[in-house]
Amino acid sequence: MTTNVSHGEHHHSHHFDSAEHEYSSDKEGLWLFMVTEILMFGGLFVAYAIFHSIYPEMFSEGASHLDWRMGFINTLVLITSSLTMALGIFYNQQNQPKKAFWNLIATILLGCCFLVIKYLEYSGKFHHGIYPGRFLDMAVVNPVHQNLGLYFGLYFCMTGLHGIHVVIGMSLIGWVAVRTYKGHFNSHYYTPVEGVGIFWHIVDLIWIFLFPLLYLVG
Amino acid sequence: MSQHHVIPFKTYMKVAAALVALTFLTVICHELHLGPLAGPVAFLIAAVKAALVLLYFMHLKYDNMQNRVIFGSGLIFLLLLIGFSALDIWTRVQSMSTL
Amino acid sequence: MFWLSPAHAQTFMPTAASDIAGDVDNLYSFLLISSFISCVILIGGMIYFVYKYRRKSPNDKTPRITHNNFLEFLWSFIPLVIFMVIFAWGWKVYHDMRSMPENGLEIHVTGKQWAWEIQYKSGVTTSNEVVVPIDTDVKLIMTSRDVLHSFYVPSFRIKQDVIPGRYTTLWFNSNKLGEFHIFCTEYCGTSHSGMIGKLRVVTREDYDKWLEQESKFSTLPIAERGAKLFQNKACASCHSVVDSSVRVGPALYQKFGKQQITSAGEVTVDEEYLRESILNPNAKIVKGFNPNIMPSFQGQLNEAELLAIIEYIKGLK
Amino acid sequence: MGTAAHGSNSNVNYLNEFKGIKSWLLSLDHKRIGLMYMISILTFFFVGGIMALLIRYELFAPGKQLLSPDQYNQVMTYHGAMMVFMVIVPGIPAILGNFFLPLQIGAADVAFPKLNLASWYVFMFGAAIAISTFFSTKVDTGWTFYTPYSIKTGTAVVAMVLAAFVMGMSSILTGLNFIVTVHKLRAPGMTMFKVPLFVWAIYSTAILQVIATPVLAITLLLLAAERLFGVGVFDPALGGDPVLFQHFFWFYSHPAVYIMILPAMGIVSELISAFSHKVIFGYKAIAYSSLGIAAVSFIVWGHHMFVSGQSEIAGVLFSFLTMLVGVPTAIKMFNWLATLYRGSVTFYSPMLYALGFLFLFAIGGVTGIMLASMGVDVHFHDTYFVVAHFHYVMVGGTLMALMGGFYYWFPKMFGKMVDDRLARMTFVLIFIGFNVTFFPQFILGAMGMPRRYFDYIAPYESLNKISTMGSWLIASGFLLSLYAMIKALKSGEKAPSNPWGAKTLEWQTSSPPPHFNFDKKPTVTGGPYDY
Repeated sequence: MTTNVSHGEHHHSHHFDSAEHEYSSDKEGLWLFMVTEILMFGGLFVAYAIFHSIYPEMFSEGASHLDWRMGFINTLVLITSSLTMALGIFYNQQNQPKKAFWNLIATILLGCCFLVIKYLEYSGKFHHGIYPGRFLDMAVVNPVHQNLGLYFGLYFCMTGLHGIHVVIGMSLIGWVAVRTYKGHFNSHYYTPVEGVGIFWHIVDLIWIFLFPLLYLVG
Repeated sequence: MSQHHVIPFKTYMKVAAALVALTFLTVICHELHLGPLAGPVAFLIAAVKAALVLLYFMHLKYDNMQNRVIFGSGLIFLLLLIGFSALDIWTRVQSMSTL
Repeated sequence: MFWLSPAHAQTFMPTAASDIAGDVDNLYSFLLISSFISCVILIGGMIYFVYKYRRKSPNDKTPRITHNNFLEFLWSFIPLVIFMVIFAWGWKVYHDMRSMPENGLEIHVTGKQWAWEIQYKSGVTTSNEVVVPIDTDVKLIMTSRDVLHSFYVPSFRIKQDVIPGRYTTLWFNSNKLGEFHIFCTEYCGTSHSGMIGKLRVVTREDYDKWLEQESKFSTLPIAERGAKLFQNKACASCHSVVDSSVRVGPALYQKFGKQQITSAGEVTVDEEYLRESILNPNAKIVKGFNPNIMPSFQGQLNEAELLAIIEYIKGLK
Repeated sequence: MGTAAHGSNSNVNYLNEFKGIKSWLLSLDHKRIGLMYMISILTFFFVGGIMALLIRYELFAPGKQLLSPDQYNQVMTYHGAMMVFMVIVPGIPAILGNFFLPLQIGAADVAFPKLNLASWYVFMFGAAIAISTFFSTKVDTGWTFYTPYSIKTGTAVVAMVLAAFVMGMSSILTGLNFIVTVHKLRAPGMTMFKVPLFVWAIYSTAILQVIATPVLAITLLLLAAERLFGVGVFDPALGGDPVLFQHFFWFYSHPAVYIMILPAMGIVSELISAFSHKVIFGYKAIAYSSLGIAAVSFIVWGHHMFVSGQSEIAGVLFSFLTMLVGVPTAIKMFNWLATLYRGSVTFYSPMLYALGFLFLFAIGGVTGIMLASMGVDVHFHDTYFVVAHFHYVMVGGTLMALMGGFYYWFPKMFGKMVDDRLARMTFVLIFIGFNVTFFPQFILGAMGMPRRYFDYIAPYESLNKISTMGSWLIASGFLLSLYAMIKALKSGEKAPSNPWGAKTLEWQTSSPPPHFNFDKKPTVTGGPYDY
């Protein structure tokens, strides 16, 4: 977010009093941004909740088309990635950039793993004629409820938007990993890592809700 | 900046273990087929997991009040959105064609 | 002619033709008067103050009045009380509008781009025209075929959106004979402003007579039946049949048998082309017109009806 | 970077310290970014204004004048969408907020200068997408994008919706930046209850921007997905609910109304106090009522939906809450009046605009109460009464305040005085033109003329003619304003640092201010209105 030097005390921007002042401001900005993320996904969750309460049977039919084991594995993958992300910050706080770097790399790899599983799931669905909304192949799927497409409309929107966030998160982690490797961070200055970490945890947090709601509740 | 609270390594591990355990618990609950309770139970477990991530991984437990209020307000407004939309949808009088 | 003629002075609110319209007008008058008083206090007070306390010399000293709890309480509390009265009164009127009569005359209304289709229980259908007996509870059960519309009768002060996939209802009891406008007030595309219907309030006898007349429809000659369908499906709101003027769509007057340049080359306007244009309007668009304007009538007309309409167009000479 | 060392008599300021187009496009200075917003937003305002004139011209008489029905619908859509998303929502916060928020709290810049510049680029990117649709299939949905029409129409809705999404992002980033700035960057001694009321207003607005806009974002994304992938959430054919779209849409768009009006109220508080040379009456009440309005504005959105098929219970609740939002608004009105009481009132052009605001906002306010009353709203909903009401609030309120703000702060922004006689003439033209244009529309609405109508029946003709002629007066007023400002820039008198004798902090630095705003970080001891 700001220019910095590799070693020692981080120089804060001219309009802040101190590095601590800048850090707390950055942190507040980040949390405000997280609120917007929560509210944006929140809109989808509201739509989900409303239609779930209107068409409970249709939703349970939809969930039965999903393989909960895939979602389960992905949940574990993301939780682990959250841990490695947290450790990435932890080791930066401890002035151990090497360890921090490898933890960040592990986070990216876990993110890739998540996406691969997601890709397998998506292609499996497409293979069985399951597309969102009105593109759902009625002849192939032969659903009990005629509006099953709505469930998969929500499914693809929610997981799709989440997937986009995973990709954005991974590139951001890549950016801080490079900077960690170059030794830009230390126990006095690690704001970007912390910020990216908060973003990544939000991505994890959303998945924590998506998994039971889409795969299990039915 | 050195006065920032650093959460010990052990805590991170404990939280991660709890998260994994709770994930298993969700699946077990699913297999038990709790019927109408399934939804609320799954949501409750997810909420506990989310709280763990927020408090420890995202350091909200050691953050200042301002940031906690900011995050909380997001949830409050979300509740308003769902509350009023759902109120409308559940209190509509459904009319039918008589033809 | 630019200025309000005396005749317009009484049209500030359209003729009130139901009891509820009277209730709305009472509330409206109350609101108008109280608004006028508030504006006089606010704007008058402002003008008085700025005049009285205009700067007299550059050395004017102004007093340091930062707040006055009593005054501030007063001007929060008094508006609150007034607002609550307005709220309760508005609710009452609204509640009356939304409490459907038990044994009303039920009429079905379907909104579509860009006409109102009216169906009576006896099977009589009309377009853009609702005929109802006076002093009778009438309940409209409404839906839409395509997008949102809104059924609005200014003289009854009632309005309700019509929504595809759902029924909404509206009721009124007219106490005046006459003809009133029906507007569409939810934006619905090209001819939104042309989606105007009329609501005729007639005596009980005239109503029965009208209903009987309308139900003789099936025994009419085929071209006349076509004319009626042409009217009912609101084709005339886009296609002229009396001259060759262009409306939303091309005129049909004296078109049959002629050559026509279309998006798919030159064609003869024959039965085949007319049929295709009704069922699949985008297939061959007449030069100078845009696709996706006319809705398809696939599934809305049976073969006999199609034939009748084509027969009618043939006869436009 | 040594500007801070320059004395206040120095001729070096933020305008002339760096030269060249690059020094503007890459500037992190909140003042320059504010001016960049000003140029772009005024350009959009000009285009949107031409659309407005076209609409009024078309409605001069029944039948077709100039535009076909489709063209009319497109012009109406672009007028609405541009004026809302590209002019009034960003208007005051992004131009005057950007410029004066840091100055008024004694900060050297906003909290995140790079983010501030990025917001401008994001905004321009969104605007570019919006304008690009004008050269493909022009959107004809109205600015509200109601489903299912917006799903079915064969126009560039997806691009337009994405444009609004992108501009929404810009709005979020600006809001976020301002919140942190107000929390963290106030000068020493500047407590929350010593900041000027304009800051309180921008702060409340920023909260709305951050919290409401994401919901618009997801709504628009869902609409785009609806068109691209047919997801069905708002599509009745799949069991979706078009009324739910309206809930989502108004969850943003009602608070958005306050995003537009709150900053205007902030400006008016400044102007009334400055030109009455008197301490503002009820500072805390005005400050809290800004926050109060912001909070309650989130739970009143259903008053746009009394006839939409929303349930009666929900409608009643929304009507009740809407009445509550009237109270803090009334408080503000009375506080401004009380500030005038025993003041020493001068009538420079900014004050005229502020008084014009009070006049028009009073009418906009009482008609708002009429519309909040359900029984009457059923008749008025979607008629010209609503059109007149929101123009009284948006144009009569926000634009009047924006113009007042421009004339008030022009000397500070550019270091030149505007010819005040000319400026007062612009007020007279705009104020009269405005009333001539929009007051007849209240009557038209009461008579039942629906909005978004390309054509109308004969009884509505004479009032529509008056309204159209008023629109020409407004246009000439704005053009004269443009002339007055250009003339001031070219040959205006040099402005002193405090031409109006106001007490807020921005007048304590030179006009125009130096690059880092203050030569020496100010320490605040008194209040903002100690006359």
